[in-house]
Amino acid sequence: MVADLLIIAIGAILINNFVLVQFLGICPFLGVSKKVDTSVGMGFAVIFVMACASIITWCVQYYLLVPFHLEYLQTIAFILVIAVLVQFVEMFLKKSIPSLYSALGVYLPLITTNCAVLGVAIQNITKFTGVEMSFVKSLVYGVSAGIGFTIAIVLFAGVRERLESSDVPEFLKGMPITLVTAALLSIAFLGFSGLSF
Amino acid sequence: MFNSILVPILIIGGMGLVFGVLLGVASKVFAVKEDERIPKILEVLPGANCGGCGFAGCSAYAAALCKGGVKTNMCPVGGETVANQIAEIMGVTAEKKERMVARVLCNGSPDRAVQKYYFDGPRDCYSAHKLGGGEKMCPYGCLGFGSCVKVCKFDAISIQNGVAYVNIDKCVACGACAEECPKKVIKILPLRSKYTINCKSVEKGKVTRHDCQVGCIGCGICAKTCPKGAISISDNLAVIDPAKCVNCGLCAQKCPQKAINKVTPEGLVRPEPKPAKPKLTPEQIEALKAKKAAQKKDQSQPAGQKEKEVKSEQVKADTKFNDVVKENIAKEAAAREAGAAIARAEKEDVTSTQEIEIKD
Amino acid sequence: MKEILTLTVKLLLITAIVAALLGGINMVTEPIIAENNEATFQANLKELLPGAESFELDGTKLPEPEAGVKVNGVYCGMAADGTPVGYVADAVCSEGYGGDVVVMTGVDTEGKITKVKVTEMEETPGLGAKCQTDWINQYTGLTENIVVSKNGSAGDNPNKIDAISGATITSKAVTKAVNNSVSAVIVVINDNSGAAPEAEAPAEGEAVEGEAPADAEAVEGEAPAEGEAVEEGSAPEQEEAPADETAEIDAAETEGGAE
Amino acid sequence: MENKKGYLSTFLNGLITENPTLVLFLGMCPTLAVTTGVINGVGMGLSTTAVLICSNIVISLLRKFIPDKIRIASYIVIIAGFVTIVQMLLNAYVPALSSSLGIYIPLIVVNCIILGRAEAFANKNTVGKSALDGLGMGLGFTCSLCIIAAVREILGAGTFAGIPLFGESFQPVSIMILPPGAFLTLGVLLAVINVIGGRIKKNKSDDTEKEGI
Repeated sequence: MVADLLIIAIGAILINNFVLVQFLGICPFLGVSKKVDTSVGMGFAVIFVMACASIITWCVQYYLLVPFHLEYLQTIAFILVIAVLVQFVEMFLKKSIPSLYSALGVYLPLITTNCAVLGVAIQNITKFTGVEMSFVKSLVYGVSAGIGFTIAIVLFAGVRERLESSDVPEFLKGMPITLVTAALLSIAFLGFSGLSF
Repeated sequence: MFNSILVPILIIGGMGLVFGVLLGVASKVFAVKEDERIPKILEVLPGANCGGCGFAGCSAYAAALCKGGVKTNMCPVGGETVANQIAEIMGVTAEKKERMVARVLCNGSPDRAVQKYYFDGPRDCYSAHKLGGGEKMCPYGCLGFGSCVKVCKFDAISIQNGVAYVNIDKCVACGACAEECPKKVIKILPLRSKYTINCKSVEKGKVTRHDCQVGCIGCGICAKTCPKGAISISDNLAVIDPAKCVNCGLCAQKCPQKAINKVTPEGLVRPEPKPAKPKLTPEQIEALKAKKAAQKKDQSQPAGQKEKEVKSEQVKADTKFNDVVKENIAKEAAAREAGAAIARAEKEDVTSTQEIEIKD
Repeated sequence: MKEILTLTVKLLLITAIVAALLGGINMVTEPIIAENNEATFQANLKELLPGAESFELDGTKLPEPEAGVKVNGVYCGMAADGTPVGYVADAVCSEGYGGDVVVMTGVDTEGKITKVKVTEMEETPGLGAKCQTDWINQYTGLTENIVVSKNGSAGDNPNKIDAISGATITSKAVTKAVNNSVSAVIVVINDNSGAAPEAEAPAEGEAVEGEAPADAEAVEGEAPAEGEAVEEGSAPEQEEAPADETAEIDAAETEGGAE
Repeated sequence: MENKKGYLSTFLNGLITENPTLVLFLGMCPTLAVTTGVINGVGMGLSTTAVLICSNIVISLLRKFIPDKIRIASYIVIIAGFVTIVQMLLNAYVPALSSSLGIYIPLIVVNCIILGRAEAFANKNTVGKSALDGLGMGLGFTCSLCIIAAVREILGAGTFAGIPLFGESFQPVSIMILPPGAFLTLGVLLAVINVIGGRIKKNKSDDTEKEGI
């Protein structure tokens, strides 16, 4: 049982990392990663939201949708759950941790449209036909996807901060150099794809 | 047919209902009780979160204001106008505040300061500072890589000719640049005193003179000439006390190294640049050679006679020096009257500007 | 309190209207989608077994497939006069580069592969997607446990195929699915030729543990009520959502049978 | 901000000045993921445009009705509704395209452009303008998708919309098809635009200087 969980976790964090290999959650990845501390804050918020999302969407799918043959409502049900969850997290953060709330600012509602969170929810159901998905596995998959996202965004923020003070040619300044750096980071993560056990 | 529409409505509608209630209740439970004055104050505050008031951003300052016990004029960016507005909101009288401005204590642009090596690393003062104290021979000088520019939220500091320069009008004295500069060459001084000694080197005169053409060698002429005694010399560096200085500009004219400059929004007004040493024309070189040859002939005479001659030379030099000093003193006296006249004139317009400030 | 009420009512209204709209459109489109899938499925079956006219699902107990592969079903293809021409096995391997790879393998009565077709995959175009080109014809004529040889590594073993350059993961996944399908068909062949006539088949059909009951292979002979129960009763822990169309077709078939 | 721009300029705004992918950097996920082939790119672009226009219209109709507290939740439900409808219609009537677009159709829901435009534009302007803005943004998105997809497909697979361009000897740069290629292509494209943009600005500023003297 633990071996399965490990395979799922390593797979989500390294082999097909959500941001750099599957291209989910790029908007906040490019937007928030200007400073390392906001990226860490964003990363943890995403892990929290992904964990709750994968739990709730798993329950919704198997207790509500499948028994009534409403698989086609999967998208709308999941996205409703995620939107409400993010709104809830936003209010919770505003009340208890205002400093993190002000640091994340605009990026909290962006988590709702963060393709990674919905991607996790959908993949929890569809991707693992071979391996039989239980409640615990979908939770592990959600959390490890979040961790993969955080690793990618914090690594990228570190590189971007160094970029600020380096001598970048004029026309490459701003987004182009960020994208080229992301390409290099993505090549590095491709190395993991050979890691199949 | 019927149940395949009713069922989705029930399920999704039901979820909508549950979430609506959840959000409604959450918005009640998690309602952050905010003092209603905070949003009003936040509107008034510039909102640059620069930390100049000593709090972590405007919202923190607003919260502290509402708790009370905090002066309303602590926002350097807003200055008087914001202080008055906050006072109205809080219903408290606003105290008057003297405007402060950041000043760069270095004027050693690459053409005036000697460079040890050419730094090719990241364009960042910290990186340069770490590598042997920077590329300038003088370890106290501004490195000119613009770390302060990056950190200034009000675009008030810029690199002019290799040295950081503060634009008085835009500068709000939030202190971010002073903190960021690895050489700590930026100081926050009252705007009123226009003249500053643009140097921070505490090296001996001889060393400073070698490192930089406009470095302060601690000769003390400015301290002597200052009618108000505002300038003091502490370990080879002249320092102007802003309270006593009346901006007469005498020290700037007198300074042999031209290290003291008047500050205006456009840039440093330097007194006319130090005349470069005139190049010796070939004839002059011949004349010097001939003189040296003659001196060598004298040395071959007996020592005693030579000593007498040397002493007479000495006496002649001293008398000449005394005349120069007398001359200086006369010139100074004349300058002092002129200084006093300027001071009187300065006082009227200074007081007048203060009146204007209070009125608007 | 009043604000909560307006909030909930408005959200409920919006979600209800959208749900009703979706329900309506789904009612219209679902049969069409089912038809489409059925048509493509039948076309595939015919393509894999040229001689066969009609197909029916064969329920003999399928062997336990390897990890990551699931054999949905084996269909016995019969010519016009009812003599079995061969079998088609439909399998899903979830170890493809982009996720699932659905492979249908046609096998004649001697256990030789007539044709293989990748019906559904999300491999990267230009690389993995090459498995749908004529590269797939390498499988024709081979039999069980085919070996994937990377630039001639398998030496002279006749039962080998060359991997797509740059897409070994996809080639391995397709081969794995084909191997499991062929071994399933061979089990069915031995079982049908060696075993007693049709009547026994349903008995074994019950113990269909290997597959998840979600696909509910209700064998022809089984009483429809049971088929219903198997589907409804299957508690979520065992059940997997049928990932691809082929599974829905089985469900559709059993319902057809049930009514 | 109730901008008073005319209808045509709203449309052009979405297409060029505020192109969602190249200027606003919205909708990055599908842009990078789907542009492995031009057909995918066009299919994705058009279905996103359709959803964008419908959702913009409905949201601008309801903008007074929806309270601020559940603003995001209700917008998302409307958008998800439209996406599921598009998904069903595609499955029913154009199965070929829906199989190739696979997981990306549900991801249109979280495509930042749609929610971005809904919040930034649709809930502040009239229905007509929102629809036009949706159309402009959608076509702008489709164009940039096609450009990137063309570059990646030609370099990565040596074909254009499936038609092989070069002879057998062409060895495709397969990195362009893989994820890093997407980042690279977009980065280089933006750099090229900066260079062109810079030159245009320089010419403009030269002209103004000439006029200034």
